[in-house]
Amino acid sequence: MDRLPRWADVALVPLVSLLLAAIISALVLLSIGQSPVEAFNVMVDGALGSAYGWGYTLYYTTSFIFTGLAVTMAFHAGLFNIGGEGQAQLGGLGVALVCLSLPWPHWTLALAAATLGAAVFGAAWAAIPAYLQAKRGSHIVITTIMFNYIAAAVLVYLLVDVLRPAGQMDPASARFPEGAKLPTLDTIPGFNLVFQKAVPANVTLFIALAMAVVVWAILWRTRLGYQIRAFGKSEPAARYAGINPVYIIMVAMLLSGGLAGMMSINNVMGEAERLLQNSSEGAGFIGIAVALMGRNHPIGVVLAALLFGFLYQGGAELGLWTSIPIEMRIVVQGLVILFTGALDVMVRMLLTRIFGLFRSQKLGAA
Amino acid sequence: EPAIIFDLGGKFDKSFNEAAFNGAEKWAKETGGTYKELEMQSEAQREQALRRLAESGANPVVMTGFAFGDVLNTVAPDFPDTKFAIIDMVVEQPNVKSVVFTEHEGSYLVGMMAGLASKTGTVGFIGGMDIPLIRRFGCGYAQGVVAANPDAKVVLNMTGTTPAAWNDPVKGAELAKGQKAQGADVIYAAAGGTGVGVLQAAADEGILSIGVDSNQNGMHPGMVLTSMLKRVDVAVYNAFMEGTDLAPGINVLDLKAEGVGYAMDENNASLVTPEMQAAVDAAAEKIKAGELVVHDYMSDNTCPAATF
Amino acid sequence: MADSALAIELKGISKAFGPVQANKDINIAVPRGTIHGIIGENGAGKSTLMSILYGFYKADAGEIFVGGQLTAIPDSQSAIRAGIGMVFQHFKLVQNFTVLENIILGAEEGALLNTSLAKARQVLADLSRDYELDVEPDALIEDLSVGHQQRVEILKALYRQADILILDEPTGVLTPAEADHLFRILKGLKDQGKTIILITHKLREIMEATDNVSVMRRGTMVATVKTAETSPEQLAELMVGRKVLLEVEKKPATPGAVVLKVEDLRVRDEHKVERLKGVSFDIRAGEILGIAGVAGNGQSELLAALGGMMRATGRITLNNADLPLSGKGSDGQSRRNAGIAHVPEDRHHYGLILDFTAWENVAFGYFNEPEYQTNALFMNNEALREDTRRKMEKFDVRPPNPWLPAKSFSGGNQQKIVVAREIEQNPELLLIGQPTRGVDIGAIEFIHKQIVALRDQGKAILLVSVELDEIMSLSDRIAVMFDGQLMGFRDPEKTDERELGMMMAGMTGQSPGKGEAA
Amino acid sequence: MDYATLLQLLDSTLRLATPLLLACLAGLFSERSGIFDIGLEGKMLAAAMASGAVAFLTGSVWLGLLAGIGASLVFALIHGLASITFRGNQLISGVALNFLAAGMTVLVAQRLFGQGGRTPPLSGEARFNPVTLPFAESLREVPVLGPLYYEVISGHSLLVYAALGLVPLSWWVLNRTRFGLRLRAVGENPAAVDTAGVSVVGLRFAAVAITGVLCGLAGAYMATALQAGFGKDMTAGRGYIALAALIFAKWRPVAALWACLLFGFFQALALRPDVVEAVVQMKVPVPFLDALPYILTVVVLAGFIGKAIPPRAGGEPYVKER
Ligand SMILES: Nc1ncnc2c1ncn2[C@@H]1O[C@H](COP(=O)(O)OP(=O)(O)OP(=O)(O)O)[C@@H](O)[C@H]1O
Ligand SMILES: Nc1ncnc2c1ncn2[C@@H]1O[C@H](COP(=O)(O)OP(=O)(O)OP(=O)(O)O)[C@@H](O)[C@H]1O
Ligand SMILES: [Mg+2]
Ligand SMILES: [Mg+2]
Repeated sequence: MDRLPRWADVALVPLVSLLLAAIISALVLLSIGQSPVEAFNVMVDGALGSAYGWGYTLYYTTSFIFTGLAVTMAFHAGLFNIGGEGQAQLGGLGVALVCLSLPWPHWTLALAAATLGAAVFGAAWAAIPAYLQAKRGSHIVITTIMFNYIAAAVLVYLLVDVLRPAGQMDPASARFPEGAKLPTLDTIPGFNLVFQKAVPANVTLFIALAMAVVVWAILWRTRLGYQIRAFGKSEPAARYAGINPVYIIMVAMLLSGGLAGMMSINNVMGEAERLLQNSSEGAGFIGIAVALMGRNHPIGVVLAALLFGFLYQGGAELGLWTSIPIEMRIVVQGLVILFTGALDVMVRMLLTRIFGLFRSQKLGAA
Repeated sequence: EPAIIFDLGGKFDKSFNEAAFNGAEKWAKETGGTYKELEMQSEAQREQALRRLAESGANPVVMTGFAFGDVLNTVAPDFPDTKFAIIDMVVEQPNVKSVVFTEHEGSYLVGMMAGLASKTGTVGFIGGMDIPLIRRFGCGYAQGVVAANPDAKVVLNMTGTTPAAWNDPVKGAELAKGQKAQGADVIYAAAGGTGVGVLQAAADEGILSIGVDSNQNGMHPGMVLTSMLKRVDVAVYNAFMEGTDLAPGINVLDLKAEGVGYAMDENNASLVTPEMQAAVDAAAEKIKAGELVVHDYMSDNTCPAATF
Repeated sequence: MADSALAIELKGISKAFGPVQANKDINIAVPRGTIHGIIGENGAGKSTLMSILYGFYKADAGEIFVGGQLTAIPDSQSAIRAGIGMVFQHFKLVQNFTVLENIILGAEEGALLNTSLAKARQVLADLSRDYELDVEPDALIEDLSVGHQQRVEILKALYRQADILILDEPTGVLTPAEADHLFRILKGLKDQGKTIILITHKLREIMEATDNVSVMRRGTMVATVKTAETSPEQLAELMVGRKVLLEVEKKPATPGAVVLKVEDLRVRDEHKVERLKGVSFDIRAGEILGIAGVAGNGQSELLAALGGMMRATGRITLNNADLPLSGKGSDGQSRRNAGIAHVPEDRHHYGLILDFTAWENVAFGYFNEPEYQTNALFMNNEALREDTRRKMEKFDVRPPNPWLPAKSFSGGNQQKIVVAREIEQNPELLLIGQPTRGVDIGAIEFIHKQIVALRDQGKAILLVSVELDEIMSLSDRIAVMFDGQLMGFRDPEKTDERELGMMMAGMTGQSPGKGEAA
Repeated sequence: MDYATLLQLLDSTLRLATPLLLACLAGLFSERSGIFDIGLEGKMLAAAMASGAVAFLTGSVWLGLLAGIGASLVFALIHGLASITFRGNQLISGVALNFLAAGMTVLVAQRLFGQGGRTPPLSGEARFNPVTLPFAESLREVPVLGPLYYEVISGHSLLVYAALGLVPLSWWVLNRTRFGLRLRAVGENPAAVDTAGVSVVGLRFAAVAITGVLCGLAGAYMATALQAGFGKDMTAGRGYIALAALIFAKWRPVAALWACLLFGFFQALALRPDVVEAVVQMKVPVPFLDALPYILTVVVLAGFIGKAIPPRAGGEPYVKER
């Protein structure tokens, strides 16, 4: 098979996958008797048409950058971390414990401590599957799935029996102290010109963008990243080069779990300001779609996270203003994962054939 | 334009949320007005839903379920010009109306009915999420059962400890079958969408059930003894009617105010004898008159007739 | 008009894999009841041609005649129906099935197994008797030796009543005794009227076993000759396209102090089978020690243990410093730090990351080198690329573009990248396995020169190769390995292929050589 | 715990284990052929919706069952297309299809019935009703065994007995038939099957289709037997528990039965914390019981209770090479 030009492989393949997902989504909408055009308009209007919409779009984007980076980090080590969901929820636990432990005097201190707490708890939840993969060869995909469910059970237990304040009925922790309140974009000078009313997007967005840079630097500028990528491409070769598989699996998964956990400073600390059940709301899974869509590169991840932020906010608006169920966004999510992750060979074959046609035409003309 | 937010379980749960939906529909039909609606998909969305509706200019915004209490407390001050109404929870904000019901009273009445209808002397109660509010149902029910039949046994189960317990018909059905195995021949479900499974299993097993919130007698005609009505529909209807003039404060809808009660219709006419009805109605009158006080679990977290 | 005395006739077969023309307009005729050899360098297209005949690949063009009949072979099922059986280089057996289950797989009688199994048991008993092919029908494949597994493959073909049997490099994995047994079996089959096509690299086997031989070069068929009327020299020339002069020009060695000392080295594989059974030797500065032997006799494990890829016991010292054989300090990084460079036997599997660019591959194993770092945190990719460009130019890697991914270089150029990386680190000791496998003549000469040049700088070199010619012409001293042990040491000037071959088969040669282990 | 309670728990166990068992056997066929399938959940969900909807619309549970199988098959074939034809990543394909099913079922049910992604309740012929086994009534009085037979064994829907019957059938197909031999072989070494002249693609598609059919049964059971209608996300992670059971059972049919019964028993126990508390004399958090199948599976995966070795070619697309 002819190879695709590099630019096509990097940019065109995901775009065509996205296009295919969009076409199928439109067909789905038509088949349930809805207008795709109208749905798209509602989504664009609701997600991008106002400062309010952007406030939510960017809020979701922030979460998805973290989980997308988490999946990316593990992917480069050849590990498919489906456990972002559980790691994010445990990260939320870390955030809650930090925020509730002290009457924080200033949000910067609280943020630093909570970030650490989130990363440590998320990483810890990834550590056991990582260890089992590294030392005992237990398939990480299965163990991380199991750990998602175990995480959910742990949180139910803690929220119902331990963290729930007396007299409260819903399973949630107490509200965090005032000092742990993160500035939202509407309170940040400069941004408040655009965001005039309270929005959930908060300073965590900048941490997410910074993490994208950090992940990029780790993967492509450090020895650790070099080893992670080499190990991910070929385990036997990595052994030849003296790369320690146990070390790489552990470090890559701890970083991945830490990143997934860190999304909780956005939703738990920045938005809900208390720990709720199922706080991550599937963002761990969306991270898979984001990473695939973003071709496992931090720049791609940020762009894909923005796309999914749009999709999520737009989808919520659909649920609000149209009779299209909010589940539409799960359908789109599934389609994007399917086309970018599982049917990528099909897309590539399609493109290669089209390129082949162009090439032979050129030859014919010459 | 008013708006309503349904809790997890959805507006077609045949029970709590559906009652609210019916109230809204009734308002729409009578006034010809339109309203906005939104169904919760997950815990973490509540605040966004609330803000979005307030932001969009909806007024008043009505929400069903105690779980909105916390977020409403933070959202309401941000929208001082919007009126909010919350059902099943007290939120003390100047622009919030809190509607609560005396579920123990209604449950007492259906408990009596169960006690009178039971042939085995054992009746069941299946709650949704294990919270004081639902224990209030169970406790009132148990008191009613014992009042009708002092020797009766009440089997109590809760479906779970999280909001998922509102929407788990499979668990509800299994619990009902389990209670039947323990001898129960009337089962009261106070469990939202989970109750659908309870009523189904009871019908399958050939025993009676008692519905909740909405009139569920028609779901299995001849198999549902009665339903404990909790007039969420009235609460929603009233809130929509009041519109932007919604009066803040706490609004207790009790038996006297017809906020709770039990359902009689052609579906259960054959199940309820005139004597049963007379006995229950007599008790209802006493409660309204204040001669009979049904203990409220939430007042001191204890129950004289049952242990949870 | 096709000839019905021919078992197989292929006409105008062509096959391309993308840009690689693996077979180009190939014609070949195999008479009935003969053993027909096919030889050619690595990548000449032998396996591809046979896979086409067996319906595994589809030819782009050409016709296949079986027994004089034009036969379409779109899949293996058709090949089997036409009476063709194939024993692949890598066996196609289900490891946790029994012999019997493997034999009936795909050739069952009816939808239920018990009748098939009973019949197969009977047939198997007959076949074993007729052809000296005894295997235990109820044994699991994973418990069988390689030789026995090969017999199962042959039995599989015979069970399907194959008249034409193709064997692709059957002896590569066999001990000499097993190989002899195989050839006896093949003779027996031929006597029963079967036709056999034998692919091998070993001219000796061709000369001993075949009736006719076809030679392939770079995807084309260059000649078919009667074995009796040719010589190994002629075949070699046909194979390569010019007179083969595998003599490397080199000065006599001037060995210095002992660099590497290996004592009683033992290695077990993941199944706890001992693959190295107490090996001792040493290599001096300015000396090339060549290890000869049939593949699979422990050479790979020796390289792996010395290169830090496998745990071992025993003792190794480099310039009198002990190197740990397990635990901390026994990995590839530590070995490189100690001054051991390693060109692995299988460059695709170990030596390169095919998706990485050339410059990333040049850092492979050496990513900790100080000259590749900017500071404690970051690597200096710019310096690395510069270094890569220099190495590529020096080793004549084509094209010398550090940004190309390794997979887009040809085999020879890939190997040059690996060799450049390892030699240019200026090691004390170079471990080099199969340095010229799949590499063209020009590149072979270049790589050989580099190895000798390194020796002349006073470095120690351990060379492992299955090509006896290469061992003979490069080594200053030869050790022969058999069954995880060294059979003895020889001086290349004072030994010959015959003696080494005997030793490779597990027999001690007659003339004692010099240079025994200290 | 008294005998009656035990019987009730076992009765519940059997009902709750059935969807797990059907899905587990479904996964077994796919995975033994070398195609990993973490999309059991999605297929069950699709089947549950389709069977609930069609059973309601036609009033016939059998048509509902067919529709459920059909819906599940469509998802199975997409998985086959992605992982067999286009050699995509099987795990990612499974994840994607689970999302697709979670969303599509609600969309379609909402479109058809407008009840928030629910189908209307089924009754009568639109449902699999309990079957009373012969002599259940008359033997009821026999001490110990009578109640066991009456309460636990008798009185389930047809699909429960079908699921139990599928266990020996699956074993027999895998171990005693030509198809089974080839199926196992293609999961261990597809090249062996290919060179033996049997189509790897055909076999794997057959296996994936069987998975589709069995997941269809599992989903239809959820909507038309265990429950009377489809509800949003009604499988509630059972596909993943089935996957866990499959690993726990080390990809063997009879062991799968025991694993599913065990996990079904945990589910039944989780409904009765009072019983658990009475037996172990200690309050056991319900979430712990919920998580027990997953915890046990991790323990098995970690190799502490015998090593779970998946089919050797599992998860790898088959690419011809020599
Ligand atoms: N599946 C494949 N895809 C792409 N290229 C291939 C494939 N199989 C073989 N080739 C290429 O075709 C050419 C001929 O390969 P083939 O394996 O037939 O050679 P060979 O003579 O058998 O070599 P060897 O002696 O190493 O076994 C080589 O360049 C090889 O890289
Ligand atoms: N299996 C394969 N898949 C894809 N490309 C291949 C494959 N085998 C070879 N190529 C590509 O085909 C080209 C020619 O490769 P090949 O190894 O046949 O070259 P060559 O002429 O034998 O050179 P050398 O003698 O240096 O090995 C190279 O660009 C190589 O990357
Ligand atoms: Mg070959
Ligand atoms: Mg080559």
